[in-house]
Amino acid sequence: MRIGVFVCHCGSNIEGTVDTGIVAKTALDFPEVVFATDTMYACSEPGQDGIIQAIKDKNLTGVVVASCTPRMHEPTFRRAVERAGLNRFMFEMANIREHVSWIGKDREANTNKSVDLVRIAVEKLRRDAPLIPSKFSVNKRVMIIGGGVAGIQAALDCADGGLEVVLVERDSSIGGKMAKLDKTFPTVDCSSCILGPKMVDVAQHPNITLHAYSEVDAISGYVGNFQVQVKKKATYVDWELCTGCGACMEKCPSKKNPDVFNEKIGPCTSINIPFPQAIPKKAYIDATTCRQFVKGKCGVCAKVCPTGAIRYDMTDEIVTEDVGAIVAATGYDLFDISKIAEYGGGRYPDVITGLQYERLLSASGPTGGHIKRPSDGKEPKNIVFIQCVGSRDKSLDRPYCSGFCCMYTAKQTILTKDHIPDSQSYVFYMDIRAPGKMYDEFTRRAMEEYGARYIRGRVAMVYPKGDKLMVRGADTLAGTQVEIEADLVVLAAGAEAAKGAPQLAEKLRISYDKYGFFMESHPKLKPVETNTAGVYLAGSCQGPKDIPQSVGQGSAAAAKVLALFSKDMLESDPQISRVDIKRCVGCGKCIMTCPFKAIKEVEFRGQKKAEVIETVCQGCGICTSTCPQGAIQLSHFTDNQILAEVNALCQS
Amino acid sequence: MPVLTGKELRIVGFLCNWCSYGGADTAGVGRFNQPTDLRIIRVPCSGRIDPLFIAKTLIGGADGVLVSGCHPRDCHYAEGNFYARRRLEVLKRFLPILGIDPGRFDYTWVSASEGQRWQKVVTVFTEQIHALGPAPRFDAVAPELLAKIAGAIGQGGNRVAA
Amino acid sequence: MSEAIAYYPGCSGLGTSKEYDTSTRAVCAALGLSLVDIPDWSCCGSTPAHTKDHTLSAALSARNLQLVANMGMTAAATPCPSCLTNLRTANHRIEAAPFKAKVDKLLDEPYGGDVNAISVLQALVENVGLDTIKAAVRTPLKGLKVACYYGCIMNRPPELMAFDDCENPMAMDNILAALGAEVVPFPLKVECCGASYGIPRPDVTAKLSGKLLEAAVGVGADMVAVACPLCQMNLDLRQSQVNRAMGTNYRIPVPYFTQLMGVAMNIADTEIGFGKLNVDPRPVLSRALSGAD
Amino acid sequence: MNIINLTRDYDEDFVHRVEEESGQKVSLCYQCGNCTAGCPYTFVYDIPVSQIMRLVQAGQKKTVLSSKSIWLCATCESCTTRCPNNIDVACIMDVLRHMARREGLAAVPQVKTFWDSFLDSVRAHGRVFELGLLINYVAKTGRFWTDMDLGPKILPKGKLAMKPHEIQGKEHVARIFERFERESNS
Amino acid sequence: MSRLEELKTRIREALPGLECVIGWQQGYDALHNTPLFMRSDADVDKLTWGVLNVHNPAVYLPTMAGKKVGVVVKGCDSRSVVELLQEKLIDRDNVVIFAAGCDGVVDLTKVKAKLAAAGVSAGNAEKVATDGKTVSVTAGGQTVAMPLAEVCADKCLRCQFPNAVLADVFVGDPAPQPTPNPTGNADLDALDAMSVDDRMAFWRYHMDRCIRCYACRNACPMCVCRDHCIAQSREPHWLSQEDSVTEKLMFQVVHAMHLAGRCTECGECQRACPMDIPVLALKKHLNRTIHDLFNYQAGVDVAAIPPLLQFKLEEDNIKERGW
Repeated sequence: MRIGVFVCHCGSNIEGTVDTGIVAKTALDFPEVVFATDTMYACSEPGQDGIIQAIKDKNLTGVVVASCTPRMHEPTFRRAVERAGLNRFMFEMANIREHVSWIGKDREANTNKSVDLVRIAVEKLRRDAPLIPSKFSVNKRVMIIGGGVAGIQAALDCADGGLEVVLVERDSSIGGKMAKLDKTFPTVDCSSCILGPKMVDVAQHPNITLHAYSEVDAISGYVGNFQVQVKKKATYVDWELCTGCGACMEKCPSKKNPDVFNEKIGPCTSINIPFPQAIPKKAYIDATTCRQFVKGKCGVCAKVCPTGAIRYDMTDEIVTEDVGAIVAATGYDLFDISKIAEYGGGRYPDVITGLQYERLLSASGPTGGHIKRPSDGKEPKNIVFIQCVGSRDKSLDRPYCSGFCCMYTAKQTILTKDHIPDSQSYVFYMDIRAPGKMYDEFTRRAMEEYGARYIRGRVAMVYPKGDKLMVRGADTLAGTQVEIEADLVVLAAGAEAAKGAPQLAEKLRISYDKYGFFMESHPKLKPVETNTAGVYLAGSCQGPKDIPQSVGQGSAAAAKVLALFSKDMLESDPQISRVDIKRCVGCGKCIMTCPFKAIKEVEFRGQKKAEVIETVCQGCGICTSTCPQGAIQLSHFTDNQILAEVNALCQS
Repeated sequence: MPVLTGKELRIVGFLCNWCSYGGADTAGVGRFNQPTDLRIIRVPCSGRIDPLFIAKTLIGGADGVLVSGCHPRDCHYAEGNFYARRRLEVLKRFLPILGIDPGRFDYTWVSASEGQRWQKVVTVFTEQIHALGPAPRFDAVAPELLAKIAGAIGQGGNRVAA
Repeated sequence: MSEAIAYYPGCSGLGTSKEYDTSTRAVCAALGLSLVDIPDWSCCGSTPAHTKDHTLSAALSARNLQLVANMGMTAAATPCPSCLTNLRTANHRIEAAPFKAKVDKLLDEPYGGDVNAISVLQALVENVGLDTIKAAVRTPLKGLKVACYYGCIMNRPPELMAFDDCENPMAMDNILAALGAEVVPFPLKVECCGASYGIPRPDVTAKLSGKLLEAAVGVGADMVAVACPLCQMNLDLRQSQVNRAMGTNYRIPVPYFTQLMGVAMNIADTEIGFGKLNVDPRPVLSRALSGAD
Repeated sequence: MNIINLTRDYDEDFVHRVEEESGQKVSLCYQCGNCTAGCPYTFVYDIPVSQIMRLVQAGQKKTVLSSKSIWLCATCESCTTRCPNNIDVACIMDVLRHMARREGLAAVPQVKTFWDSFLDSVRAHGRVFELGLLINYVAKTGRFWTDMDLGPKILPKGKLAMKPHEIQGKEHVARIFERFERESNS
Repeated sequence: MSRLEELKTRIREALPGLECVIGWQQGYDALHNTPLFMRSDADVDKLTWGVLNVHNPAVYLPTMAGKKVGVVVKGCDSRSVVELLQEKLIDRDNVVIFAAGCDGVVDLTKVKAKLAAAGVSAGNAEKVATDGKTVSVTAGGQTVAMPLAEVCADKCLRCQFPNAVLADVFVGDPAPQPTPNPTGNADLDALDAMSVDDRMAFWRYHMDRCIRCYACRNACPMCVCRDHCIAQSREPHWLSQEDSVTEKLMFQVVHAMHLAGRCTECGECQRACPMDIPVLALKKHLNRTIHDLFNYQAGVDVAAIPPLLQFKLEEDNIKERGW
């Protein structure tokens, strides 16, 4: 091998504390190094040209660049050596900036350390082999999991882009949390008026297949070629026949069930269409409350249904969908307010969540849009809003900010004043987080124009006194304890990962944080990608988000899918594990430990052997450190390469 | 020349690319000063780190080995650090029976955003290795010590330990 | 089924809360929970000790815990929440070896650290059980409306006390319900009564106890059941001070929950000791039990 | 109102000592005010507890240790129980009292006197002698009217012992106090 | 019928359906047994059972994978079979396990030391007799009686499984559960008692003596890499062929780490060592660690997942260091 070493000054970033000249000169003593130089900015156009020129002039077969972190410019330099005709994997970097020049000022020690880092890069490069990606075809269908506003947006954008879309929704209607909202901030426009048309578009779009009341059961395959098993839960209503007329709901004798769509502050029937704008507008039966199922007799709905759509014997059904990409848009759930016993949520009926309050405000809600408190139906006059209930609270293991509560609370104070002009809203807050466009102005308007009284401090306890709720809090700006006699207390319950999110993440083989939110590939530069190729994220499943952010992410994820599908064939990353079939004894330990199910057992001349599925392997190398005989080696990070680095450091 | 005599000790780090290597980068970007002894070998995942690499490094003459990966549950590859945690803990407990001070090896979790934590880890670990001093070497056991052990073993047959 | 547990009555049990002590002993005996006196126990130091120094406070508790260990027992029950807090805090703090060393330095005999301390309330709920209590009821307290007041430190902080819900404790409510009483939801179950400020700052105690009495009357309680000698003294003995300071005219009995258990279980009046309370519960009790209202 | 010069008046050692003696990290406090909101004694405090926490963060030793609040805290644990950052605020209040004692500060002297009288009683008898404690307190403070109104209510009940309950091991208890004094003076 | 006769009968019955049955026979003298591969009734006649059956016949099973074979096992040997089954290196349908209760086997090093102490040459032992408590060796016309407890293998002193944990054919009464004898752990106890520096000197001393013959590896029933052991390969190239203490020690570390969570402490590595190097101590130490960390013991449950091939999100016994 003929190796060239390029030591970058990075202006004075490196040269300031590393003698790059000495590093280059010393590198010439390393085995197979035939050329070494220092260079001002290796990543600049002249810098890259210099590398390309040297490859040609000196017949270099491998290149080491000592400069910044490979996490920054490895792709840049790989493209450069490729332009010079080398395989892009015949290249290594020594990180002498972030790991050397920027963390200490001792020039002698830094120079010395840089020499070592170049040495191990050279030793690794000497054992590099050209790697060539393989190509495979793509199934240009996409599955969106979750029919909230983020999923709806992703589905519509993909469908408009010409893709076949499969949308899977857990509930009987799409719409998600947004469908439950009355108005939206900071424009105070009607939530269902702006969401409704999008929902109808989903229903009518020729490219979209909607599986409502369905859940993802199992996922196999890899980018371009996933197989997803979708469980269509039994609705006990034949949706081909159901017209959504609602006759069954009128006659259903089981009327007192907690209405999940109304956040359990109103009743609903056992056979139900959750709300008038539901998509699909189809009825389903809740078998846990339906008399036909609980008592074994009733059958009223079957009698009244004009189309004869009721099917008490329906069972869950599994359908398999083949798709090339998946967008997870599973949203969030709310913190359980009863966990903060001092606020009395769950104990006192007039302590409710912000989302329950939305249902009280909504014209389609259980009170027809009149604010009536749950205990006695009276119109509340003094309403206390408490922020950060299950947010920014380490003691509850919820240290994060839920992001949107400040804004919706401001909105709710405004709506409260609109509904009940002689009402008074109080908001206990710690900080007001309103960094969006027109957001801060909106919160100011709540205070200045609508007279909401903001009190900076937390609430310690809420307790009933007569038919009032005593709210005892602090006004930290005044440095005092305060008490309010409230008629209704609205808690801004924090956002939590959706129930079942970790289980879905396991199926998708994507990471999730300790709270159950899905992990993006890079917090800044890859916000909707995951570390599993072909799986994308949109909306609050990644972390709490408001509507504009969720919609933006839905579109972003759709753009990623469209970009992925713009090619007919995909290239797989060749930095994957490979099995030396002679050495493999077929013990299957690699298969057991692979997190991606990327290794399968095959028969080779009557013997069991392991085989890597190229397109599934993500290149972690767990298999390589598991295999006792070293029969499976991760390309570009082989045992021999790491051993060479170890030996170089030990023997130097 | 690479290890500065009297100034530095030979400390080798194995860092996963996605979290800890990034954390070390973040520490650099933040100009968080660190001792210069550590040499970092980049691997894709802490799950890639065969504990034998660490044994090889320590037997080969390094004074300390530091492994760092993503925090549990944050692994880029979902599970690599969970396997690593078990294997590295087993190795750490194995070292003393070989005659290697277990303080010469540590493993930890540092995320890509935890530059300050990385600075602390490097500083504390380097101090710890300096406190232990240069590692004794198998190929340079003091003759007196060897004679003492050989004498003790010789008396009771080779298999009897002492 | 007879269970034995070491018994730490606390100093007030010999004086201002004698009736708590006698009723506790009688009720436990009747329920088969054998309370074994700790020979020569000493004061835990209560609040004054921990406000002076944590090592001193822990040493005063540790002496008693070691006495329990010397009895060959591993658990002690105390009726007094203040004693309980000190005993449990001592156990918690000596888990740190340097702190334990400092405590041992103060003691004649070092404390091994393996005696658990629980409240009599907890012992009744967990070691005896509601079913046994229910079965022992002879005179159900039917018609009696009781507000259960636990005091501030019976369940707080929850990590230390490790019993019941710290914001809405139910142990005493459940016992009184088992006795047949009507337990009214009392919102200020864990609010502080003014503690030991009755002597140095009677104004403070009057105000805080006043709030509690107001709330109890507000929810229609016939009486307030308590589990703490200091709470009892503040709400009962100092009721007149409250009335004077707040301009009120409360006259509501504040018995210990063990006294009410005694009534339901037909324990002798001498053991119940209603006569030792300031506001005698007996008139209210007989009115409620007779169904007249 | 005094202007605090945060560069010059920040007593780093004080912050450090509070953290060390309480085992709590005061920088965890983000000033939500929940402790003040729940504190039953806020109405008699000169400085609400959340501001005590703030002043500790700001290294304002003198203001904190000469406050009345630290002597009026009854350790009801409401603050500790509800702190969203799991800070043992009540323990910090305890530690501040310890420090104030060492500095010879007691902004509510009768509270300190009462507690001291209590401990004197324990030290003398091994257990608290309630009547003796009251008499001792009255003698020290001259507040002879203390609870005079309650005498007629309680004395006939036969609850208040006229003599202390001396325990056999009272010298053990006394030795705890003696050793404690020796240790804290060494 | 004695155990041995019953074993022979049952093996003869099964032999027609089997490629062979692996057991033991007398070797070049009365003291040394060797493995026996029974293919005919005449072979079966040679089978022995008793204190001299020191070998672990399970070591041969992976090489016969794919063929239907029988194997005669002691309790300890059976754990190796279980481990091989667990790792799917042999097929349950292809192995028939014959077993009987075991009273322990000798450690020939200890026997030879006893003979030497009695002034008897160990060469060409003429007769070995045992009654389960005493072993009497006749050599050079002299008979030396020695208590079995004093000459048995260390593993027998700490034996938990005198009877096979898995058997298709078990003959005779199960052997009684022995009481663990702490001297069976003397090797590890002694190492534990040493300083870290002394341990380094200890291994240095022994590695100086190691002749790198790989007998330890070849005797190990779990060393299934065989020709592909990373000690001798170029790809990957873990060890050089240099005869240095560090390379030799590194090999022992490789062997031990590759056995972590798999080693059943059959002791074959140490028994096979011509230099009497106490290499088993390393594996015992690892087993203790594995047990402490994961409450796991290899070779008792075919369905178990080895601890290093699985994990828990929150480990029970791994406390990470706070930085």
